[in-house]
This record gives sequence, structure tokens and C-alpha cells, in this order.
Amino acid sequence: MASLYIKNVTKDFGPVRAIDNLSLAIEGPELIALLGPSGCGKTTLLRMIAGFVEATSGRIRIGERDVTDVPPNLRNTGMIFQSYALFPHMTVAENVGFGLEMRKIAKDERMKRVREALSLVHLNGYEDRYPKQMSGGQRQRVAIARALVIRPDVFLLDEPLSNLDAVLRQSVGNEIRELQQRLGLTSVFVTHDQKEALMLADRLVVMKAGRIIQEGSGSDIYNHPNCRFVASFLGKSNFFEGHRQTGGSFTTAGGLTFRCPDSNLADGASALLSVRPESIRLGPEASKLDNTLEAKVAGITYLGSLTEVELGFPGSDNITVQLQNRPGAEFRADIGAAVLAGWTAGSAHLIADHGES
Amino acid sequence: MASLYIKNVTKDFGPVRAIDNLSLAIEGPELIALLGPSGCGKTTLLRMIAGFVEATSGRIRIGERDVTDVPPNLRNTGMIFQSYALFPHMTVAENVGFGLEMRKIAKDERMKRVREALSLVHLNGYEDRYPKQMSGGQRQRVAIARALVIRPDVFLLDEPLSNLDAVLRQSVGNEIRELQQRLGLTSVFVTHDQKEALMLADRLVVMKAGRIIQEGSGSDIYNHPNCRFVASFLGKSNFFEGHRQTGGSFTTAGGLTFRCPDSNLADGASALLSVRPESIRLGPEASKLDNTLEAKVAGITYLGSLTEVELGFPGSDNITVQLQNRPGAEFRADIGAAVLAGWTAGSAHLIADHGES
Amino acid sequence: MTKLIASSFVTAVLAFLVLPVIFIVWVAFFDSSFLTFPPPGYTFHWFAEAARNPVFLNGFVTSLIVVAIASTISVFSGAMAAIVLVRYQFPGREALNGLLLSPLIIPNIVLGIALYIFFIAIADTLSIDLIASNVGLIIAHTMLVLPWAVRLIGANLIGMDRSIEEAACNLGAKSGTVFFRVTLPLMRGGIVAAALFSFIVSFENLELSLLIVSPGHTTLPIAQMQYLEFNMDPTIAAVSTVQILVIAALLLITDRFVKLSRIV
Amino acid sequence: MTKLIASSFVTAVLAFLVLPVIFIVWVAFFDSSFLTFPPPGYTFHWFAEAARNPVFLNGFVTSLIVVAIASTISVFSGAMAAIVLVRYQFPGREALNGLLLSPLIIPNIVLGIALYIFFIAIADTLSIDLIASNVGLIIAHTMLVLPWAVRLIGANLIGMDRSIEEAACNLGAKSGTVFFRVTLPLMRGGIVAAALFSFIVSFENLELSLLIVSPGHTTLPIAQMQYLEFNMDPTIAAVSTVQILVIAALLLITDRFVKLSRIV
Repeated sequence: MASLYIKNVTKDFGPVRAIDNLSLAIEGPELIALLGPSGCGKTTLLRMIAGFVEATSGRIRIGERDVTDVPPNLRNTGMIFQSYALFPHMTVAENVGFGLEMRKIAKDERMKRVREALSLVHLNGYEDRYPKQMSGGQRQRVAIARALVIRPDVFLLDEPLSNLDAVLRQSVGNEIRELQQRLGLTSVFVTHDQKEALMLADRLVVMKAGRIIQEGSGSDIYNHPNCRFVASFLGKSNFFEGHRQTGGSFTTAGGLTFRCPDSNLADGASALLSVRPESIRLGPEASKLDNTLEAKVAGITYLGSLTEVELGFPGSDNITVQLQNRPGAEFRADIGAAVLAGWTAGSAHLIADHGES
Repeated sequence: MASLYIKNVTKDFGPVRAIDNLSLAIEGPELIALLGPSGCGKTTLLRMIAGFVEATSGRIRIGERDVTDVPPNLRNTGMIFQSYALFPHMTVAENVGFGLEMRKIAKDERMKRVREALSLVHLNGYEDRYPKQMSGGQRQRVAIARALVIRPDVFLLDEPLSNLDAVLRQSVGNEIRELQQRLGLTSVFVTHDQKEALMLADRLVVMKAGRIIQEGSGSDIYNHPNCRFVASFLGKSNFFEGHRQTGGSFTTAGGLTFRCPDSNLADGASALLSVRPESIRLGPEASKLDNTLEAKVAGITYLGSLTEVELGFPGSDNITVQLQNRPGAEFRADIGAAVLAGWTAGSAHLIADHGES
Repeated sequence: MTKLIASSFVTAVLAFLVLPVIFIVWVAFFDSSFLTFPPPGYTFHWFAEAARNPVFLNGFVTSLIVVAIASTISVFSGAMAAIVLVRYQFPGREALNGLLLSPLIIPNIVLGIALYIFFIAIADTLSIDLIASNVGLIIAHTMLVLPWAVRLIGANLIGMDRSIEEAACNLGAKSGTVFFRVTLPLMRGGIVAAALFSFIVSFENLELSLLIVSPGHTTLPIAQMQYLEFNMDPTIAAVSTVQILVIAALLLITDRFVKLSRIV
Repeated sequence: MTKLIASSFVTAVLAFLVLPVIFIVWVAFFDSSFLTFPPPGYTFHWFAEAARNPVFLNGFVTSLIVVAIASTISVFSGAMAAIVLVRYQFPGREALNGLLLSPLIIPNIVLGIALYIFFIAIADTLSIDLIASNVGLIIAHTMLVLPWAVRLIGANLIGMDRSIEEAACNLGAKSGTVFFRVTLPLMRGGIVAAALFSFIVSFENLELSLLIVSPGHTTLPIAQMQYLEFNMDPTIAAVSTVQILVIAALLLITDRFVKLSRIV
């Protein structure tokens, strides 16, 4: 529906800076995920959009309207809470109709729209139940209907799947995504779970210590993380510390030289080479690749669909390789055996090294 | 250390049969994982070995000794509890020394063995701390030292990693595995987490409703599940319902015919064909494989190291394909596009169909 | 075997606790003006006798008036105090919480003495006699039960999921509407518990009233005491039986609204 | 603004609750045998006076003896009962838990009346006078505090992680060893709380004692009541001040062992 602009917003809780001069724009029907470890400020940011937390400085705009000083009940946002937050003393119909009642919608019209909203989440016929008579997944769907029935300008979701089990998480997640796309909702989704973010969001916003560290599509961020934190928060990775050399090569502190991908890092700059575990090939296959290494097998862990191989190198930390298992093509080797590992220049990624760990 | 024999053991709690005529043998220094959903009886079985639950019928033998009627304090098992179960009013040294004190070991010898046990778990110097002054990982390591210092005949672990975060789970898990191998302990590990079981155990015992459904190494069970329950509990799988035909082929209810792997099922038998998502190839690569199918792309989910592709077929449920992502080789297609899917006969697996769902 | 010993022990403890009640109910039906064991027969006579006795009747009415007013004041101001204590963070909040332990720290007898002297001082200096009316009693009983009300309502508020109120606000409700449509209904459990406790604690109290009642403003427990000074017949047992029944009924009714085991 | 009103309100509620205590402590230092406001001066005289008064001294001693014995019995049998209730499942366990609400259901005055009549009946039929000694008082106070002991120790036991005891057993400890080396030390919090509560509840109680004391076996609260019948000087305020101090000290000491806010 409407667009959302957050401009230079800062929030201090006493001496603690929860949000640090953060700007973010969402135009049109997009689902963005605020992703980060606990304490990164993602929930605070969501609550600032809803109006529950006042900004210390900066502006928030929804569509054409500057809502920075508008109280939460007049912002017309639809929020989904982690705990469902249904009104336990009201029936499902009363819960869903509450926002319409506050908007002084006549009873007939209200009932009609409540029924429509409930059919959106496949809960027709549940009008007269009380929340405590429903399962967790059903409760969260009532909460979704309650938030959407008011036709919010922005749809806000605060870890909506975290109280559900794995199966429900998938199905409620799909339902949220489907509704968001069908209704064209401008949506902000808070989560600490990278898989949830990758599955549901158009765009990921990775946060840390009140700032946005990186934003972009899932594959953008996964393939081109701009720092070690992002590379390890989204998936696993192997890091080599070293320097970029002239002519597109990279020398590690341990003296290894790799051909490396294009990068806008200056020649001679201190850098990290990040190689994803699934990008590394082992055995004869590896010999044809841009970079090859003689390594020793330090450990093999069979994980069903994957096998994780730990490799040891002279002068470097162990690296991890993930091989997809296919019957008849499983990796077998003794601990300590020599093995050739390799990857293409393009499958690695260079990160500027600011000494962060 | 000693071996463990469980023979035709049954346990009834009132009208509920928790363990149903179960037999299991562990000979020598092996770590077996009892794996199953909650309520499958795995914890009850572990507690029967420790002696906290009396068998309704059947015998339990540790080494040469029949312990069925031996009280728990005389069984000489070493148990690790989910909640750590340290004595909060005793120091680390007193905790670890408790079992030796019960065995009337003289103080000097006791102190020496406590120090040895603490050094096994890298906690030298923590002797005088109280449990509440330690982190979760340290507490669990104290519990391990406390159980091992008495040189137990059987080492019993009840979901020992479930209260730890992801990083600690890995490191404490590795420590347990390493100790078990170094000390040659006969060990039984209860878990509901298939990844934990695959990572740590020599042998997996999959349980359901008080019975052993299947036992074997991780790759045995993953590649040759004997029923649908095991195939979906350990990893994901795609199932086709149908019948085995003469000449090693399989016809689905929807009329598709596949070449299928060797199996001891009779010709004409009703069966499930299980194909793991990572065994299926897409595009030109697929055309060379034993089985190929024209399918339509129903969904693509990018998950970082993997891409999950949902495929639709006429006359069959959707199937899921897992592709490992490598930069430059990512799967791209529009929803609804036609795609060729294929797998080798040997990468699928036939399961006798008993109408279970 | 262990189980048998264990259960006999608990049964004994229980019997010890329940025996006096059974005993007094039994005595209430004795068909004899004296306490003769075993009684010559049984009768309902003493209940009628108790109902006819103006001392008990007046005591009961005075008790009800005092208890009802004190409980109402306590629940209202207790609810407000609890909201402020739980919802606002201001300096000294912790200390205040601690001071609400006062019913434990200050013996009723001390509270009674303090109020007695205080009321006399007021009568002396301001010529307002709080003891001659029910006002003094009501003040005393309010002091007795207010901390209970604050604590029970406060415990309920602490356990309340604040995001439910935020959801209402997010859906467009003003703060007043949020309070009356969401917060207050959710406080019901705590309020019912507070009202119940206030009523029972106040209704049962003798110590506090003892010093500050005046003739004609006697509460039921005091009437019972006074009766026993000069009489010794089953009437007093009948009154006690009725008293127990009233309280038990109250507890049973409340239990339908809030599970007692969760709040006591 | 709202915050200011809110905190003034809570301060008012608090002042209302604390005022009597401050008042009585203030009066205890008045240098005047009558209650004159403002007092002509301040003195410690009335504390010395109270200490010299044999009625208060004897009352204090009697209270201590009765309270100590009743609390000890209650904590011991309460601990045993709690273990049985929490650890064994036998029929009626739920009902038993409910009946431990008895201190709420049975007014102290009714318990007092029941015991009074019961003791008289025993004296009449068996010629054993329980009222003439402290035995009657001790029985009454045990009844008063035993349910508290069971509930506090029981709550502590319910919260205990049983796998700690299983770990001890697994390491070779016999059931007796497990109890004395593990269970009992882990019960400490509940036992301390039970002892404290028993002590305070019993020490403060007047209602129950009122009917069943005999001359020479007067408890402190009764001594205070009796003193007020004939006297009206700051001595009684001094005694009350000491009483409050004793209880407050007891609470502070206990708070070092178990956090009161968690158990009350």
C-alpha cells in the first residue's frame, strides 16, 4: 500500500543507543526482513514505526504523512506480535472487528469485513470461538486477520513465527508471504532466523548495534557480504586473512596465493577472502579449478543430505567443505589422508578487513 | 568398558505401554543414539538402564551382571542429565568427588582422581567454584567429569546438549564424542535431534511408540529407511505411492513408471518410492539419468547454500528438489516453466507400504 | 509400606487441622445447654437462638458494613496503586514494593494500639470522635486489607502480556479505550481475588477491632468474644458454623472465577 | 504530569499504611505520662519502664516459649507432610492440598472458640486441664502455623529439580544419603521461610490466645491488651516499638538466606 521512509532516526534509552542514525526506505509492496542477533535494535526499529517507541531524533514518514509525532493509535499500521496478543476475553469475531469498531464502522459493514478477513486466513466458521479454544497456528492467523482487516498502510511483523513449531512455521510463513503479495502490502518483518528471512523477504536488512550493516536481496548478501559478521551470520564461511595483490591475486598471511574475484579493493589492501563451504570441490574435480590446495582430512561428518569435511592446512586454520550426498558418490577418506581441494575464482568473495573478528 | 544387553524389555505406566518388548545389545566401546520424537520411549529406556524405572518384564544385563533387580545406586552407570543436575550447594570438586566418596575412596586418592577428571574436561582450576558461578557449557562439563570419575560401566546421556546454544552444542558434543572414543566408553545417548545423532553416534536406534523401528549407521538408515516414518524423521524425502513391477520397475498410482533400485520386495507388492531432494537433478543434466520426468516449476526458495525447487506433476504430489548453490551455477527459472527432472535408479529407495502415513 | 506410613502421617496432620472445625460443628447441634459428652440428642434450636440474639445480628450487620466499605476502598485504591507501581518506573519503586510487606511486619495488635491512641489524640485535640461511629473501624480495616489488594492486583498485572494492550492501541484505540476495553477486563482475576481476600481477612479480624469498637458498633468476632465471657452454650458454636459456611461459600464462588490455587 | 499524580497517589497510599507505625514510635519517646500533643519533650524512660514491668516481661517470655515450640513442631511435621504431599501420589492428594487453605477458611476466632470448648470438655471429662499450662496455647499456635509451614516447604519442594537427587543416586548414594546430603540442603530455603513465618504469625497472634490463656500464662499481645484496659501511657508504645523491631530484624536476617520477595 503506502511507502515507508525512515530518515536519520536515532533512539537512546538512557545512555544506551539502540538505533544509531538509521535510514531506510520501502517503496510500494515489498516485504523486507530486519535481520540480526538479539540486541541489534531490529525490534526497537519496528516499534518506532508502529509508534510505541519515540524517536530521539530523525523522521518517519508513511506515504505522504510524517508520522514521527503521531501517536500509535492514529498511525494505521497493522502489527503482528510474537505472542499473538489476542484479546482473551473477546471472541474471534470481536478480536478481528476491534480495529473496525475503533474506526466507527457500522455493525453490518463490520461483520462483512470480519468475515472477509477470516476467509483470507481460512478461518471461516471460527467467529464465535475464544482464543484459548484455538491452536497456536490458528491464533496467529486470527492476529493476521485482525491486523489486515483495518487495511493498514504498513504491515509490521515482530518475529511472528517464533512461537510455532517447525511445520506450522513453514505454513504460517507461506500464508503471510502469499497474503503480502496478493494484497500488495508494504511489510516489515523482524526475525533473528536467517532461513525465515531468506524464505519470505524480498529484501534483507542486516542490522548490528543499531545500524544497518548491509541490505539487499538474499543472494546479493549471501554471495557478496560486506563484512565478516554478515558472511557468518548468513550461512557459514571459511575466511583467509591476507592482502590483495596486483593482477587480481590474493596472498594469505600463511603464504598461500589464490586467484580472486573482481573487487573494488585497492591493490595491497588488507582483506579477508571468504569461501563458502559448498563452493569447494574435493578430489580430481578440484584440479581443474582456479585455486587448488593440498590439504589433509581432519574430520568427516556425515549429516544425511550433506557431508561436512574438515580440512587442515599448514599455516592456516582448518576449513570446512560441504558436499551434497548422492548415493554412490559419497566422499570417503581416512582421517589424515591427503586430498586436493579447489574452488573457482568467482565463487570466492573479498571483504575489506577492518580488523573485526 | 562393559557391554549392555537389553532383552525383551516392556514397561507399562498404568494402561500406557511406554516400552514394548524391546531388545538391544551394545558390545564394547560404542556410542549409540536413541533417536525419536517425544513420547517414543527413548528417555524411559535410558532411565530403565540407569535403574530409575523398573521394567515390567524383560532383563537388563551390564557386562556379566544381570542388573534388572539392582537398585540404581549399585548399577555403576554414569548419567548426564538434560538440566546438568549438579549439586548447587557443593563446589565443583565436591560435586565431582561425590561418587568417589560414596565408593569410600580415601581423600587423597579422591582429590587426585577429581583433578584428573576435571582436566579431562579442561576445567582445572575450577575446583572451588560453585555451579551457579559457571556458564552452561562449563556446568555440563562438570556433570561429565562427575559421571566419568566413577569409571562407569555404561555412560548414559539424556539430551545433554538441549540446554546449550548452537555454538556450545557443537563444542560440548565434540568433547563428549572425543572422551567416549578416548576412554572407550559404552555409551547411550538420547536425543530428538537427528543432526546431533548423525554427528555423534556410531549407531542410530530410531524409536517410535516404545519400539525400535530401525537401527544402523547414519548412512545406512538415511539411504535405506525401512518405512516412511524413518525416511521423513531423518531428513526430508519425496514419496511416490505405487507398485513394484517385474523386471525392477515401479509404477505410481498416477501412472508414471520408474526404474527402481534392487529390493527384496516381491513383484507386484504395494510400495513407496522414496527419492531424497538432493538426489534429483534438473535441466540437461537430468536427461542422461535413469528416470526423467517433465515437470513444472511450482516454487523456488533461495536458502543461501541451497536452493529448494518445488516441482508440480500431473497425477502426483509436488516434489522438492535441493540444489547446492555455487556462484555462476544457480538455478533460475520462472514459476510455471517446464523443467526436466531426473535421478538415477540407485539413488532412490523402495519401502514396503503398510498404509502408514 | 513406606507409602502407608506416609499417608497415615499426612492424614494425621490433616485430622489435627480439621478436628476443631468438625468439633464445633458437632457441638452446634447438641440438644443441651451445657456441654455434655455425649450429647443427649441433636437439634437445630441453637441456630434459631443465634438468629434471635440481637448481639450477634448487630455484630453481623456491623461486620458486613465495615467489611464491605473497607474492601471497596481497598480494591479501588489498591488497583490504582498497583497500576502505578507496576506500570510506572519512578524512584523508590522497589522500596515501596518492600513496604507493602507491612502487614507482615506490623502486628495487628500494634496497628490496633497505634490507631487507638491516634483516635484518642484526635478526639482530644480536634474533638472528632472516630471511635463512636464506624469510621474508625473502617479506617482500621482498610489499613489491614489494602496491602493485600495491592499485592494481589499487582501480581496479576505483572503477569499480564503488555502486547495485548499494544495491539489494541495499534488497532486505533485511545488510551482510555485501551484501559476500559482491554486492561480492566484482563485485571478481573486480580480484582476478584483482592475483593475476596479483603473481605475474608477483614471479616475474620478481631485484634484490630478489639480496641476501637464502641458500644453499638460491635463486629461479629467481638460479639462472639463478649458472649463467651458470660455464656457457655452451643449458640456460639452455631454462630461459628454459620461464619465458616459464609467464608467457604465465598471461596467456592470465587474459585469459579479465578483458580484459588494460583493466587493464594 | 501523569507521572507526578501517579507517584503522589502511591505516596499517599504508602503514607496511610506507614503512618500508624511512625506515630506509635513517636509516642514511645514522649516525655509525658499522658498523651499531650505536642509532647513537652522526649525521653527513653518508657523503654526502661516497659522492661521493668513484669507483665510485659512474662508475656514476652511466654510468647517466646510458645512460639518457639509451636514453630519447631510445625516446621518438622510440616516438612514431613510436604515431602509426602509433593513426592507421593496417593488418592485424595488434591483434596489435601485444598484443605491446607484452612487458615483462610477457618477464622482464628472460630478456631479459638473450638479449642476453648474442646479444652473445657477435656478438662470436664478427663480432668486434664490443658489451659492451666502452656500446652493448650502450644496446640493452638501449632494449628495456626502448621498450614503455612506445609505450604512454604511444599512450594520449595515442587520447584526442586528431581534430577539432582537422581544424580546423587546414580553416583552410588543410598536413599538416606541422598536425603541428608542433597534433598535436605536443597530444602533449606523453604525451611527457613517456614520457620520465619511460623514465628512471626504465631508471635503476632492475639485472637487465638485470648480465650485459652490462664493467669501466669499470658502472651505478649494479651499483656498489651490488658495493660491498655487500665493504663494509657507511652509504655505501651515503647513495647510496640520493640515488637516491631524484633520482627523487622527477623525479616532482615531471613532475607539474607532466602529472598522474601520470592516466597511471600
